[in-house]
Amino acid sequence: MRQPSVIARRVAAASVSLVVAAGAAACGPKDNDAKGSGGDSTPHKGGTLTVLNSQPQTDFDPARLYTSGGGNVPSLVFRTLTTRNRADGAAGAKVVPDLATDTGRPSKNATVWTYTLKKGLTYEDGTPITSADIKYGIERSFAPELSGGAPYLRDWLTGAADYQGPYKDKKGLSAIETPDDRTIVFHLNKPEGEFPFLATQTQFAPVPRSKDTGTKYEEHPVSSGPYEVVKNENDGEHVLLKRNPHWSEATDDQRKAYPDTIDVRSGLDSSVIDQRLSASQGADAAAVTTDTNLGPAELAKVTGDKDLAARVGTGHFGYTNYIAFNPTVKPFDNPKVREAIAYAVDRSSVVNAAGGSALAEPATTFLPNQKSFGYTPYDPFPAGPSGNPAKARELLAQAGYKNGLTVTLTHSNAKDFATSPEIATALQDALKKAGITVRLQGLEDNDYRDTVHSVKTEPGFFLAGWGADWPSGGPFLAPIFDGRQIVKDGANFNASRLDDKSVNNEIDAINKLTDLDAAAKRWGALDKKIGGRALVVPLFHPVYKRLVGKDVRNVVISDWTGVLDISQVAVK
Amino acid sequence: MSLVEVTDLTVEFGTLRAVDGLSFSLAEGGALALVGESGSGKSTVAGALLGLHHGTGARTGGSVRVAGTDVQAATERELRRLRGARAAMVFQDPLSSLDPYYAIGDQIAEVYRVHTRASRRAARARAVEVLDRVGIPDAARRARSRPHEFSGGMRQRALIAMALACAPDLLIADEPTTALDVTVQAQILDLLHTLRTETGMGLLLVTHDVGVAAESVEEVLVMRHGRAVEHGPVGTVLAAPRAAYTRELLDAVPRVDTRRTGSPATDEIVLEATGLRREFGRGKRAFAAVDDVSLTVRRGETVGVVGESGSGKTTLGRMLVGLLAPTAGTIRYAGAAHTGVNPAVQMVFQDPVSSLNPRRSVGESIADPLRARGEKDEERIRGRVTELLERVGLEGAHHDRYPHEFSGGQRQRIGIARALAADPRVLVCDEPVSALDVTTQAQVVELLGELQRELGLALVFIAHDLAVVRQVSDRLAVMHGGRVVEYGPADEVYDSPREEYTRRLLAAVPALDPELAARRRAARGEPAAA
Amino acid sequence: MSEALVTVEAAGTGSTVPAASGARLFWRLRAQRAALVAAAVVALLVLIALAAPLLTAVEGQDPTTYHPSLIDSARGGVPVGSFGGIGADHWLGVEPQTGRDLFARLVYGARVSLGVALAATVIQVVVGVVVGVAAALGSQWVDQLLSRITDVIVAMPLMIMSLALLAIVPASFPRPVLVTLVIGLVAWGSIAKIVRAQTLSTKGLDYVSAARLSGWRTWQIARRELLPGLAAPVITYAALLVPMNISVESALSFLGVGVKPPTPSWGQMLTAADVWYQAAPQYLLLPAGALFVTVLSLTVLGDGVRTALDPRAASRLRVGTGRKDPAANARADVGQTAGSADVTKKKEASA
Amino acid sequence: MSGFGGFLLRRAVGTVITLLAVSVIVYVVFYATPGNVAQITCGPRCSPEQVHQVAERLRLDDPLSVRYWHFLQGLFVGQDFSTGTSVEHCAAPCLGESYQTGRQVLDIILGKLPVSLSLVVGAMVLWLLLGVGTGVLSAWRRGRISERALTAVTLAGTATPVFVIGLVLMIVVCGELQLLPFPQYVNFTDDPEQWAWNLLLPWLSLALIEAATFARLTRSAMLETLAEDHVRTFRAYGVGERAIVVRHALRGAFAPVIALNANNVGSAIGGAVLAETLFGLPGIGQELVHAVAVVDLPVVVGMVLVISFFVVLANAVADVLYAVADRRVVLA
Repeated sequence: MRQPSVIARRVAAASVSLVVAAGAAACGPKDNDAKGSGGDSTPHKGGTLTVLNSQPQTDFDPARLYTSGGGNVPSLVFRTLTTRNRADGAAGAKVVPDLATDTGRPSKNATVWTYTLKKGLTYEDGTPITSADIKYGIERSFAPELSGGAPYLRDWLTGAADYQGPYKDKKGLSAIETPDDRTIVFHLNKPEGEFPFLATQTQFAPVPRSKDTGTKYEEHPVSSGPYEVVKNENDGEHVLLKRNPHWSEATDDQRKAYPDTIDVRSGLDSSVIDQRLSASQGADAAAVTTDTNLGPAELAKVTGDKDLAARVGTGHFGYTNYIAFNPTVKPFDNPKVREAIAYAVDRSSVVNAAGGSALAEPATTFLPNQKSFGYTPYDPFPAGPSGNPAKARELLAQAGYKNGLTVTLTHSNAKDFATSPEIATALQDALKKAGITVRLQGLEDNDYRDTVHSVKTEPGFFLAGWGADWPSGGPFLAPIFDGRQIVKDGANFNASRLDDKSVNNEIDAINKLTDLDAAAKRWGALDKKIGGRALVVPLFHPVYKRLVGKDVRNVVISDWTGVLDISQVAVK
Repeated sequence: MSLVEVTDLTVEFGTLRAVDGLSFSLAEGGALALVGESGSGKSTVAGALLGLHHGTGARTGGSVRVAGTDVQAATERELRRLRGARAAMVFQDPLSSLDPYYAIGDQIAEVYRVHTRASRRAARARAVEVLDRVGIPDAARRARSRPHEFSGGMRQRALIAMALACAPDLLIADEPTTALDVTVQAQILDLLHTLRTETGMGLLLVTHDVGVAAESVEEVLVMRHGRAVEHGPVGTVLAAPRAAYTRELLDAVPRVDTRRTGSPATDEIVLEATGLRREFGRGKRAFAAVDDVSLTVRRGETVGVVGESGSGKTTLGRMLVGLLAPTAGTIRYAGAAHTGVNPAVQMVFQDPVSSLNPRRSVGESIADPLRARGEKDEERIRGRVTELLERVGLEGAHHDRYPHEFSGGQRQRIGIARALAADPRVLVCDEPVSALDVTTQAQVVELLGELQRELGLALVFIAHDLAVVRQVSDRLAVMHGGRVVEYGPADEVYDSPREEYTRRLLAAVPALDPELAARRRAARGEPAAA
Repeated sequence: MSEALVTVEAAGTGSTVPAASGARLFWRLRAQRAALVAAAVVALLVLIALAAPLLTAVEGQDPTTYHPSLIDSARGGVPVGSFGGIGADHWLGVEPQTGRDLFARLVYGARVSLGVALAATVIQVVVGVVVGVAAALGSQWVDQLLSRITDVIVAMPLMIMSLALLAIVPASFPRPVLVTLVIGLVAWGSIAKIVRAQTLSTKGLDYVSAARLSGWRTWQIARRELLPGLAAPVITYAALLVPMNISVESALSFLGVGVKPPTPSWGQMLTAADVWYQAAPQYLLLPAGALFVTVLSLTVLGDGVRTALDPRAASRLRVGTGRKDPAANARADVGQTAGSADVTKKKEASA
Repeated sequence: MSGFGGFLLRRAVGTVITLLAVSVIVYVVFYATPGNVAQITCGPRCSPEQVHQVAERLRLDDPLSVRYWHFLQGLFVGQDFSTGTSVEHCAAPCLGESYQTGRQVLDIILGKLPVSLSLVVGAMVLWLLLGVGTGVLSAWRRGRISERALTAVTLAGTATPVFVIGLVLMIVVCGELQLLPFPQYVNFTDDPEQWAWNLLLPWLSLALIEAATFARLTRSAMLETLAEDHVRTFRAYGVGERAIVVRHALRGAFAPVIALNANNVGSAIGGAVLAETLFGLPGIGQELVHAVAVVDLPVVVGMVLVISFFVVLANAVADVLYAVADRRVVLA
């Protein structure tokens, strides 16, 4: 899963433009224009790239990072068994080998995955990287001191559910075998055709046991990538990376590593970042941001300025904002009511609230509109761009609410333009036309999360969003609609409490597929099947628009992350 | 040519004509006193001599020439050259007249440098020189002190030193001794006299106190409502006043040899204080403001308490009425020990301004004791308040007015009425007349006497003015340093004081007779430090 | 003349100011043109806030209806038309992204902003006065305790405590009321300190002693003799508090914990609008201008009231907002040069 | 000087009591704040067992009193923390360890303090200059155009929230006019010139908020002094108006300005929270707001205590300065 801003700096996020949190990364097509603004656009090595960010890199421990490659900056330091393909658009949604020679060799019905490390891999100090280091890196991610990673390892590895990490349990994980220094074998408790995607996560980065300092490791993690950490001040506020002399292009065909140094400055207000990038003064000319999108106000300004417009990169990250229902709460137990709301929704005003047509695309499917997810266009409740209040009234009448209905919509107070008050008020206005009076219940961010993710307190009608951990339908649909993933005493994401045998079985069947294209088609079909039940009302998919400094070249934006890939950027 | 030539001077503030067609002149080296009560315009005249009304919105007419400068026509620049250099002014309140933030020597030096091109160092040296001249001991060191570190008398000396800095031809002294104790006052007046004889500068003295004038000048001009009432040599005016107002003024001045007449004193003791002691502060800084004071007050009698600043007389008064708790000692009222306030023991306060709440009508203030007693009947309250107002010489219709609508004397009457509302048997009067003009003083003292006879009140009369106290007291306590140094029948204490301190005090009282004053001055000799 | 003198002297003692009944206050206020204008503006603002439904009805709009047709969705939702879509239908244009009517939002926002700020000020003043007076009049122990509590309140970072307190209370609690309570209850420290100091200096005055001799109890003295004297400093300070509270309300919105949408408030509008400064300037300028006018007129009015309560302050506090008051100056000059000597003679230094 | 020693001692004791009271309040308030700390720390997709492990490690399930007791222990005795691979000692005064990052709170604070101090102290200097300057000018040139213009500017500053002023200034000054760099914190020790250059805009934004208050105070204090008797003395001795205004009237405004300044340190820190957030200065305010958002109690308590300490300190310093400025005042 990937909810934006789990560790959201509420305030930083509060100010305006769409901020994707410290962990969010993942997919998105379309690139064009942003290839450096003048003359020779061939990238060269050298120079300093400045990164202006809103969120500090508070976590720099591979065990604690959530997203694939730990997002942008950590991916410069940590190499993993596999990695995302550093290419524009849809091609960027593919998984490719990194430390390993291939994306993994499945056996035993995709329950055993074997990897072989490339030759000549070393750390920043020149010592060789071994398969045992990768195993140790995964093991330490189970330590409660280093919590924060994704749940898949615990869920998938045989006998890992109660493992507490190598500090308490010296024996280690038996599910991972390292028969020799270059081979590593994973034993899973069920077939998982998408294991190569999982192997892109930073938990799969090597950690030398002798250098492990527990919670202090993040102050200076040992680099296996093209850059090493020279400075990490104030908990990731200011990170300075310089070229790792022991990294070799020969073993890494993904990271280009053009700049000599990378200077990451964070904790900046998002509007300040946009101002600085558009002004492009001094060092800011060679600056990018990995976490701050143009907000509507900046977009309005940028579109009127050709020079600036040429410096905007557009990306699509697989993300869906939607209305979630809890059918155990009246009146949402009645499908007609849910359908009525689906018809009443005015997606154009929601899109406007989210930043306008340039920053959001109306959604009728739960899966993001990208091929790798298995996107299959459908609209079970066709209401047109601004809704169909008449149809909604009709359905309400059928449901027994002739004189309208009053409901409470729960949303968060975070200003993320996703589950935020702006979206809620836009819906409130639209539903009014269908005779539905919406009361707003805005909760503080933490409160909101606790409330909507607990089966005990989950409200009937709330705003939600979901992003994929990797560009595939599996991690997109399963946590939301797999009945076995309903968590009774913890964070639950299956808000609709859907526990349908046929859905569950289909999920299992697709997970067995190692042919990802075939799997994608079936995810798309499953999405369409669930969509007809009106358990959620998809609202929009966000579009990321980001400025780069005027000297920045070789902007590559993949559908996986939706944002430019630092490892490809050149400043000369 | 005379030093000061004032012709037909008028000064108006808005609709108020403060000075109205005044003319006088002062020869070089001469000394003139402007005498008058509050509102007579005398200080306005002093200000006009230095052109201080320029640019304040006041309108002035007539002509003023001082040391060759036409003040009315002078530019700001010319005026600045006159001020301090040719004519210097000594103000009344020496504490507020000096900048609290700077050393005294620096302030004098600043003035000196304005008028000379002297270096900083030379100016400092001059400051020390004049400070030394006015009798500040260890002047070089004390020049570095700030005003609050000086006593009142020393501050007044410092102000005079500032005036001397540029060796002016004319010294204008505006009530230079009003805020001072009598003994200090005598020293300051002596100093002024000496300086005048030594430097030959002219003196224009502004004062409300005829006695002070008698001590210091040759010529006197009595003012009332902005006009000259009488003008002549000091001896003549004081001995044989021609104008009725002058006579009235002189009659009202309390004399230290006026005895108490017609005392209704009895033997019934109403208030008895034994061994009263009051400390302030804690630890090392603790000191006793009042130490081992015992007093008895009988029905119908007046006990006078005199003393200079810091003698502890106000503290004593506050303990007697219960506003302050004694550290040691007891107070017995009508034979029974008593702590805290007691309606039967009331107080008349010194300052007619701060003793009435400016935001409440006087009727409300007077009614306080009645209401506090539980009286609820509005009509009866109003009746009683009207009765009290009339009793103290005001009109019942004044009930709904506010304090600022009254003059000082009237306010003091209101204060008395409020005290009477509690039906007291003892009235402690803390400097009840010291803030009032002499004519008003006499009236208030008269009122208190009447009330005492009528109601059989016992009075404790606290004051610094020996003459006033003598007029009213049956017995007298002289306080010094928190202790009663002499206590006995008033006439005895005045006529044959046993204590040296009492004698000094009496000798310092200004005499109305210039020749007597001169003799006494000679006896005192050159003043020591205040 | 003596009356004038006495007035000056009275003012000089700091707290003994001539009586000011309501009518008298108004009369004095009338003498100051700037204060009158300010009072009129404040009254107008309050009136606008109260009449918000009426005004928007005249305009034919309401603050929450979306007008998607009036904004350019492709350009981030910037209003269509010149000057942010100002026209006969929308007097002040429309809001970017939503097309909601800005005039309606501004006048409804006045309700929340002024309401919250004024109510919070009332709370601060009441708590501050009660604590300050109690500390000044109470025993040493009471004074110590209350002063310490005041210190703690002053020392606590307002913004942080507000963040926490606003998060604790359930969302069902009416938000404007909550914001009011939090601002009111977290920021009364300064006023308590001022009141304590003022009361301490007043309680030594003779008329308070006289009241004690009358037999009044402490709380009766506080009510009759002390509270009226606090009016001038408290009103002056309150006039500063109101704009401060408006700012705090907007800062809380900026931090995301203020009044909740769709309820408009100026602070919220400012917060949402600051980034639109370049693309849609009027969106920012409207709430900013409203805030400026409010603060300016409250400040001027506060000074005016203070001046009316304390004539000697006439020329002191006003910051370039009015002409000199010749009468007050004349009085002061009389006091300076015409012999205040006659009034105050000697006060014994009573230890 | 025993009086001064006694004053310091009394102040120190008072400060400790005040700070402890503040810490209790913060503990209670944040204890009641919603948000599952263990879940936030662990990550949103942690299993209930993992969340429980985290809660156990951070002692989140202990009752409030026990947690506060641990806090006090850390403060006065010190504490030990496990990094997983080793044990780390946090010596007294130990403010604990961040729930989120495991770093020692004191280290976090010390890392951020220079930024906040630079911001607040610099802004203070600027608002004093700006406020007192305006005040002097307006007292001197009452009613003239220059006075009114300056007054309007300072009042506009008061009326506009710092995040609006800051952003607009930044867009205009840094973006359009390019007069100043976009603020980015540079260590004073690294490059004092860049330090000041970068902080100028944040200083100005904060100073504009406070300047009007000081202008008003300075003006009123000066006019009050100008109406006082001692000024009349110097006028009567031919001292020029300029010398009177500068030497005497301005001097009289010192003490009240000092007092107000101490009083405003608290609100300035509030403004600094906003300014740090807006300008992206890695100071205490920014960190604190973040810590509040993730209910990182040790960080919140530590930072609030540090801020409160500075407010109390500012008041004590002001008292001393006040006594120095006006020798008539006795420290008590």
